[in-house]
Amino acid sequence: MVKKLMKGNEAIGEAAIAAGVRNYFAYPITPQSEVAEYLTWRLPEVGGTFVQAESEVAVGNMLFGAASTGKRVFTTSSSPGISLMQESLSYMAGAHLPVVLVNIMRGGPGLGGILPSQADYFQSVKGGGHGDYQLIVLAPSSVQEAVDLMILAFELADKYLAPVMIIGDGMIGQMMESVEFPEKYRDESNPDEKDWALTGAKDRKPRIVKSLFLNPEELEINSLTLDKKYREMKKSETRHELYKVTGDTKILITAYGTMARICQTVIDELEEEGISVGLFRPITLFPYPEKELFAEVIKDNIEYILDVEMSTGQMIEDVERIVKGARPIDFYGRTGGIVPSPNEIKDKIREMLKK
Amino acid sequence: MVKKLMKGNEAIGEAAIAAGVRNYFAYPITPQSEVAEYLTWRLPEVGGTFVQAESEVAVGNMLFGAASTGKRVFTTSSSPGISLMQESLSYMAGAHLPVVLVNIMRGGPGLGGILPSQADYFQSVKGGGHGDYQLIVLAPSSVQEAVDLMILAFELADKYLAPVMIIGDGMIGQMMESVEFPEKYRDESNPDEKDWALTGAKDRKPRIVKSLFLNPEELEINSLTLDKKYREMKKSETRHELYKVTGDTKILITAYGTMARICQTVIDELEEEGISVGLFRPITLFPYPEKELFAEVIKDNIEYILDVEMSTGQMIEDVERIVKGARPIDFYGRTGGIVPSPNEIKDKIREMLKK
Amino acid sequence: MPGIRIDKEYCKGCELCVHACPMQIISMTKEINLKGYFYARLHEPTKCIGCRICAITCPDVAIKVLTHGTRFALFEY
Amino acid sequence: MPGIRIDKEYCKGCELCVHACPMQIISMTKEINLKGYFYARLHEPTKCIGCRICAITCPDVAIKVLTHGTRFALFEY
Amino acid sequence: MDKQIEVVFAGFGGQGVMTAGQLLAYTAMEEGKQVVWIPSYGPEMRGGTANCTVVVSDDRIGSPIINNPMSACVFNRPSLDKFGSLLRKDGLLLINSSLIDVKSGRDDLTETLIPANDIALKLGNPKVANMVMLAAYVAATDIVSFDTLGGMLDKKMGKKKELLDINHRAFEEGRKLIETIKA
Amino acid sequence: MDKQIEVVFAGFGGQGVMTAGQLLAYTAMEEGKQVVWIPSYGPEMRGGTANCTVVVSDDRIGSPIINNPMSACVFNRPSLDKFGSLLRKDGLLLINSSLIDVKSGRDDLTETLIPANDIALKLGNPKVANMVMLAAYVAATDIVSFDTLGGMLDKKMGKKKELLDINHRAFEEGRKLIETIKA
Amino acid sequence: MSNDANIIFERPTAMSDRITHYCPGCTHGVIHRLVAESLDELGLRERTVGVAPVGCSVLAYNYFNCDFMEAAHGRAPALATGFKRTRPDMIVFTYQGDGDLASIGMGEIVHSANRGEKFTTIFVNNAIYGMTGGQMAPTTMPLQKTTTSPSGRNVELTGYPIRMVELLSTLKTPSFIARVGVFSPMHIVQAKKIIKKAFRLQAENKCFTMVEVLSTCPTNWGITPIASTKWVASDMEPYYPLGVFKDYEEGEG
Amino acid sequence: MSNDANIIFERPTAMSDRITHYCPGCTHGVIHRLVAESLDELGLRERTVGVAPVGCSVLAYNYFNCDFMEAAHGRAPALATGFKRTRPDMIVFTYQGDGDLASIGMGEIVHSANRGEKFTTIFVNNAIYGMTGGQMAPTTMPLQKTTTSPSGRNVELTGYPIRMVELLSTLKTPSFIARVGVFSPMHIVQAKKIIKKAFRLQAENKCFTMVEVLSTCPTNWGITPIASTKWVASDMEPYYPLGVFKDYEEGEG
Ligand SMILES: Cc1ncc(C[n+]2csc(CCOP(=O)(O)OP(=O)(O)O)c2C)c(N)n1
Ligand SMILES: Cc1ncc(C[n+]2csc(CCOP(=O)(O)OP(=O)(O)O)c2C)c(N)n1
Ligand code: SF4
Ligand code: SF4
Ligand code: SF4
Ligand code: SF4
Ligand code: SF4
Ligand code: SF4
Ligand SMILES: [Mg+2]
Ligand SMILES: [Mg+2]
Repeated sequence: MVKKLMKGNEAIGEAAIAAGVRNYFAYPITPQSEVAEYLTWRLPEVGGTFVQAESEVAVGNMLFGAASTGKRVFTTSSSPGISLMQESLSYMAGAHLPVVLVNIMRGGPGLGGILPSQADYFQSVKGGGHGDYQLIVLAPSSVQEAVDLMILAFELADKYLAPVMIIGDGMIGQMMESVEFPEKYRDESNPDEKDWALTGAKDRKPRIVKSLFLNPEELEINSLTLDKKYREMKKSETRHELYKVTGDTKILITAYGTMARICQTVIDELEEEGISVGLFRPITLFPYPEKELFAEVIKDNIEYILDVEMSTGQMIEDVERIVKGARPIDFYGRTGGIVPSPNEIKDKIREMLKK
Repeated sequence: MVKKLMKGNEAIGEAAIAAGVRNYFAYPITPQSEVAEYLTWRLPEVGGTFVQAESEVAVGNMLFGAASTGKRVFTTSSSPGISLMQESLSYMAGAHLPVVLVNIMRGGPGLGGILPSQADYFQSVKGGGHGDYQLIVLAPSSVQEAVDLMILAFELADKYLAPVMIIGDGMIGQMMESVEFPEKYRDESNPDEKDWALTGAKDRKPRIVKSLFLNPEELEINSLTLDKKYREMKKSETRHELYKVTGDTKILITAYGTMARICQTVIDELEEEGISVGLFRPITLFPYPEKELFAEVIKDNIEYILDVEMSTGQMIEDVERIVKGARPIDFYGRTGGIVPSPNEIKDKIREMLKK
Repeated sequence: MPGIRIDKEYCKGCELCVHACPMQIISMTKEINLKGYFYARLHEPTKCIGCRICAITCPDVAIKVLTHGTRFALFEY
Repeated sequence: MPGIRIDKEYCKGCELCVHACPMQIISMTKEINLKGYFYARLHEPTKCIGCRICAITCPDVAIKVLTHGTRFALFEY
Repeated sequence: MDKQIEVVFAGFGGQGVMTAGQLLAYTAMEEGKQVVWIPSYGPEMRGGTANCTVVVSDDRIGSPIINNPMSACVFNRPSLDKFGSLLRKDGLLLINSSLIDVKSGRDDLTETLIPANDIALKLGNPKVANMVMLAAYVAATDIVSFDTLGGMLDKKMGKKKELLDINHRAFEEGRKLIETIKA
Repeated sequence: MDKQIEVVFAGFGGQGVMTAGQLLAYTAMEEGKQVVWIPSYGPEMRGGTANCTVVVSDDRIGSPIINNPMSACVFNRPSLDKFGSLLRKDGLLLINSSLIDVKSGRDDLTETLIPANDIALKLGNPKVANMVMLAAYVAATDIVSFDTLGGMLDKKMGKKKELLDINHRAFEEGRKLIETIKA
Repeated sequence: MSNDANIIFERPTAMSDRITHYCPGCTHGVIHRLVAESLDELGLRERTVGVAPVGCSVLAYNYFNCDFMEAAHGRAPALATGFKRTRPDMIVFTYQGDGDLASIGMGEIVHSANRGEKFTTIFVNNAIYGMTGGQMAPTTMPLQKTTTSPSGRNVELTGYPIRMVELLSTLKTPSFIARVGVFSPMHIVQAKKIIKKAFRLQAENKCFTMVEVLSTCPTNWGITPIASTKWVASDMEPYYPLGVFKDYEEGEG
Repeated sequence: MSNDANIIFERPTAMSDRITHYCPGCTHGVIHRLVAESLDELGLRERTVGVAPVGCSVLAYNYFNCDFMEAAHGRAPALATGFKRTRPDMIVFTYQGDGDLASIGMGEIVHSANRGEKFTTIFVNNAIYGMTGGQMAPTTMPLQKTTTSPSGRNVELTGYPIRMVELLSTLKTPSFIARVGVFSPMHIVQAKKIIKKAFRLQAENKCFTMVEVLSTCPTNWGITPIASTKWVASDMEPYYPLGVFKDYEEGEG
């Protein structure tokens, strides 16, 4: 496998191609426009097409149509654009469609700014659209992981027939890092074998892809089917990473995405000062690695939890819920496009230790 | 004060007029279309106007413009329509605009059905749009309370310069109950005194209503200003109601809106059987009455919490977070437009008591 | 001899066929079908010219047109 | 005598005025302003007819036009 | 009267079931009761059927939606099919026998046949079948007094004297019918 | 070399700062280092300024955004103003003295004046000022070897022989300049 | 299909035998049949995907014998675009009401037409929001009473009805765009020809095709089915002239 | 404003004295000035509210001396509608780019125009998404290179450029709709007249008014400002003819 130095946005595009995607729909928005700029010329090389939609509302609904073919399809956008897809996301979840969406988050609320942010945790993890549904949410912390999670995203989408969202802050999209692509990856999913895909009612009954169930009993069954999937995901699909969590660790940091990388720098530097801090990095934000986090948290040596986010505090609600009062939880966050520096976090930790 | 028998949707419209509203923007959707049908003729009687927008996306943005005048304005919609307003909600929160929105929820996800549901708790309470913001969320359980909360909503919106959402299931909109309107209510808010309202740059510097802050320091300040408001709300604006919570109560039900009413029937009926069950009904879903709930929960006599929702379980995450493991929490929910009957809930409780 | 068959359970009693038939030979019954509609019937079967106009007009595709001769083509459809 | 004043800090060196001036009396300096642009200047002030064309053209409103006579109106604007 | 009574009015669109329910709700409110009126606005909306539920109670009303109501007035066959089976044990079922020629088939209900359309037709206006039925229901249950009901009719219908008259006569017929049966 | 080195290239759009940074990143990667290249894509985008940061490390790189970088190559005055003050204590600042006639005013930095545009102009193409600067930076820090750097240039620039030549010569000049200063 | 040579008119194969939920006399049913007949006659049913809108025809998928998707309100053209770009070998049509297409879905239809997406749109203009109980649509006639224009549409406040066919015909991208009626047998026959042509052009991979159909809503108009068809002829047709407005084949496209 | 009788051209009062963030030679600046001059000359500044779009002119509020709102991408006409309906005594204008108005904001502009909302839209068509780095817009010319049409806009796949003025002129609701250019002094003078008229009609509470302005984007077009103005004349104007397309005052509205 050759290593390439690639911009995150382009690597995301290339990863989709590696995963067998030939159809991409998007609307320009900073800081993710390079995905479209890359796939504009790259997709035709592999016989695919990119449609520049008129809006993100249209993108979400184009995805609905495209996914109904049974082929792998995806989009990329950034915070305000993702807000405009909420209705369609609810529709796709309700209709059991496998699609992948990437949110290269920027500062909000509103038009906000274009610099890195993690303020869309609530939106993506709790479901910004209406009704009882969830997205599978994955959070890469490097360009390489973005590539790996892209491929995983398509597999999970196909496995669970559910929309999967990858959220990364602007750094994930904008930075260049070295990446490897799986050379022999093959999309094992075959549209013709999908018993729900719309391939024409030839020698079979018509199929319908829909989220409408006017009969409440049927609608409840649909919601319970969804609920069952989510329970299954919670059992089988959680992913996380521990960094320097030892028997001495007093403070456990919870952080995801690029923020977790910055915390690694903090942990390394504090280690040199003799302060043992560990990191719990959820990779799946939904399903959240709940049992895994709880198991770490209740270890005797852990005294505090410190949740660090590029937001005013969103994931912390899940951490609080999971920790169930077992340990005190503190928070450090910066927002608006400001990336917390290792020094600020170290100061915060030193202050905690004084208490 | 005269009592009137009125349909919830119409009472909501009339309550807005009582609160001084003269401008309403909406798009038809079941089960809330009667608000527009009522205000279409009623507003002109008081010198106001209703604009039927081309879409809910437009509605959200019309509200942005209308609220910028400093006058009281509002809309009503239902689940899919609310999803389409997420971008504008994020913008209005970010720009500190006081607006009121009513969501008469229906079954979801997707097109779903049109019968009563409470599956938009996550969307409204956790913020369905992008970025660090919250809505104030109020949940009436009767037509009268819908009227009262409408008036409160406008006051809170003005006080905090923030969007307020009222969520009710389809029953709130569709049923007729007797209501009273405050006869002498006066909108004390004067647009000319609002130092942010756009009234023309005459003898003063231009004003700008915006959520854009390209400079990350400024954007962070805006987010922190928002955060401060939310903290203040959490301190001062929580509202809840207890029903038959006594020193004997073994099981505490958490439920909101019409669901809570049904639980009252359950509680009354079980009381006759000698089983003491109490109800904690949050009226503000954001800010959630956290301290108040926790205080009830940890009383010695409480053995279980039962969260009851017309959803597959959304508010329960907040309940779990707040209860912090202090008591076991069970859940009963129906979804898809099915309203749980008192009997089902009683069965659930009896089953819990067997354990 | 041409003729039509009205499936009464499909009929919703809209009367559009009654109005459309050039021979004015369709009328409404006084009976209701399962859905509660007074349905249409051909009251003078012998006069039917098999023009298909009633069938073309019916929003509920309740009418079938038959002929015992060759395929009729008063107009292209 | 008419004339123009170019505020060099507003000028972004786009050269549109240079191109537009009917008298061809504006040109670019070799100096840069604070923003790093080579700015425009009037190199033959005496020839200026005060037609305002340069000012009308300038996207950065960097140009003011003056006259010592009455208000000039070569064209309505 | 029970602490809480629920009744469903169900029929084709146009048979006036919503109005009948609302009039009952207004009347009960006038008599100081707690009331909830709720229409069905579900998937059955299209296709011409309509129904509403009225809950009348001395106390604050819990659930506004009643899965198994205590009583029903059914105006057409599909409504009988639906609510005949949903009624609570020992419930009351009033059947518009002008249009329905069967019964619920249950033996745990009180079933009464009301030829509402025939009576209305006799009165000269088929549209008042709903009022015949409403009066029969009121007479059968004493849920409200006929005085208040009549007064409410005057208040809500106002103006049109002629129409008022025939409605009042419909009340009279419905009431008489039940009294005959009771007697 | 330090365990981790960060350098910012900053100037007007069109001065080739992005390319210079990328070439350095490619080269360091070729030498087996961990690298991150990240452009500024912030509010300063419009108005002609541009900059990028390159982080080179032996280990896995933590934060890709560096608030206070260790070194900077500034190509114009606004960039000096911005990064002059952000640099870490004891940092390295290379100033394009062809366009900037001041220094940072700090006394805790190593500041070196590189008349990059003048040299490029002498070489016959003002566009290679970025390569002069890059070479000077590499020479000053030994962050990568000139061999790998030259090889990477050939690889990335490919085809155009002429252009390649002048770029190589720009490397040479930048390197010599630093050697003269060092010597 | 029955091989009985004696049957000269019957339910098309592309239509299911379910009884529709439409109100008596509502011409949605006629339009469904015309689409189904076209699919049958062109032999397209087995590779066709329909897109149902949000509106009275939300359940259209129950009445056709082909694959279907159910779109969000107004977004059927986006679904069709996504599907057709991914499976250009299939036939795709959207079936949309006037609220769906001309109000909330304005952006999607204009842009799909302008990109020249190769699907067919059947646009059912009944001058009202049928499904939600008769609110004003962008196509509601001046002075027409609806639940949100109870004293008649006031053009001073709400503007004039939008003519989608005329609006889309200004686009330079080649297309086939027409308006037909189903308010008399003669008009139905003509409508059939044009709808069939739209599908044929799609099958030949030519261009975007859209047929607007003037339809009725007896229920919300509050008049009988027959009075409804008369109102289309007397009030709607003069404002919404019938005809082919852009024809790819005649180079006007 | 200075009272010096000798000054025959200077910065209008309705414009702030901030240096804009626009690229050198970008005609956004000229258009800003024309709007500001119109407000000054009509005496409207003190009761005017502008609506900034999302696009290069996202910071327009910094450059005008009047109240402003910042809209979501494409939704400026909705904000303007909401504002103007609530305060009909004020003057409201939107300032929108081609991506903003003709792409994502298609629904909002068509419906605002059709409802006859009494505000003014300044529509800056530079045939590209400037702000986001030069992607294709709905108004991008055939074969024009952009970052999402690197080998030139392919009309087979993406359709032809949309002419908003022509499209909106099909609406029956009275309005004032025109297209102007700012690529030469003569055109600027003409543009000024038309923009001023649009504001006057609004001030007289007459109708919806929109002026499309052919503008430049030297940065993303990758050519000099002067070459840019020439390209507008040679390539854009023939496709986007200038003139008043609908004039309320001449009854064509
Ligand atoms: C986002 C959203 N908004 C509103 C609705 C409610 N709604 C359902 S159908 C409809 C209008 C239907 O009118 P039309 O498209 O004209 O179809 P018709 O019923 O007349 O055939 C509306 C507004 C919805 N389902 N989703
Ligand atoms: C919902 C949403 N989608 C996308 C964007 C990103 N965006 C910012 S400006 C812009 C396009 C601007 O182009 P145009 O309107 O033509 O204005 P110009 O910059 O050319 O003046 C886009 C797509 C956004 N901010 N919000
Ligand atoms: S086929 Fe023609 S003549 Fe026969 S019943 Fe039908 S319309 Fe009348
Ligand atoms: S047209 Fe059809 S539905 Fe209508 S009356 Fe005739 S047969 Fe019945
Ligand atoms: S006013 Fe006229 S003549 Fe004078 S510099 Fe300007 S353009 Fe040239
Ligand atoms: S037009 Fe204005 S900005 Fe351009 S060069 Fe002339 S003075 Fe400078
Ligand atoms: S409501 Fe109108 S459009 Fe809908 S089915 Fe009934 S008649 Fe047809
Ligand atoms: S990018 Fe284009 S439109 Fe934007 S300011 Fe620069 S030249 Fe003007
Ligand atoms: Mg319609
Ligand atoms: Mg543009």
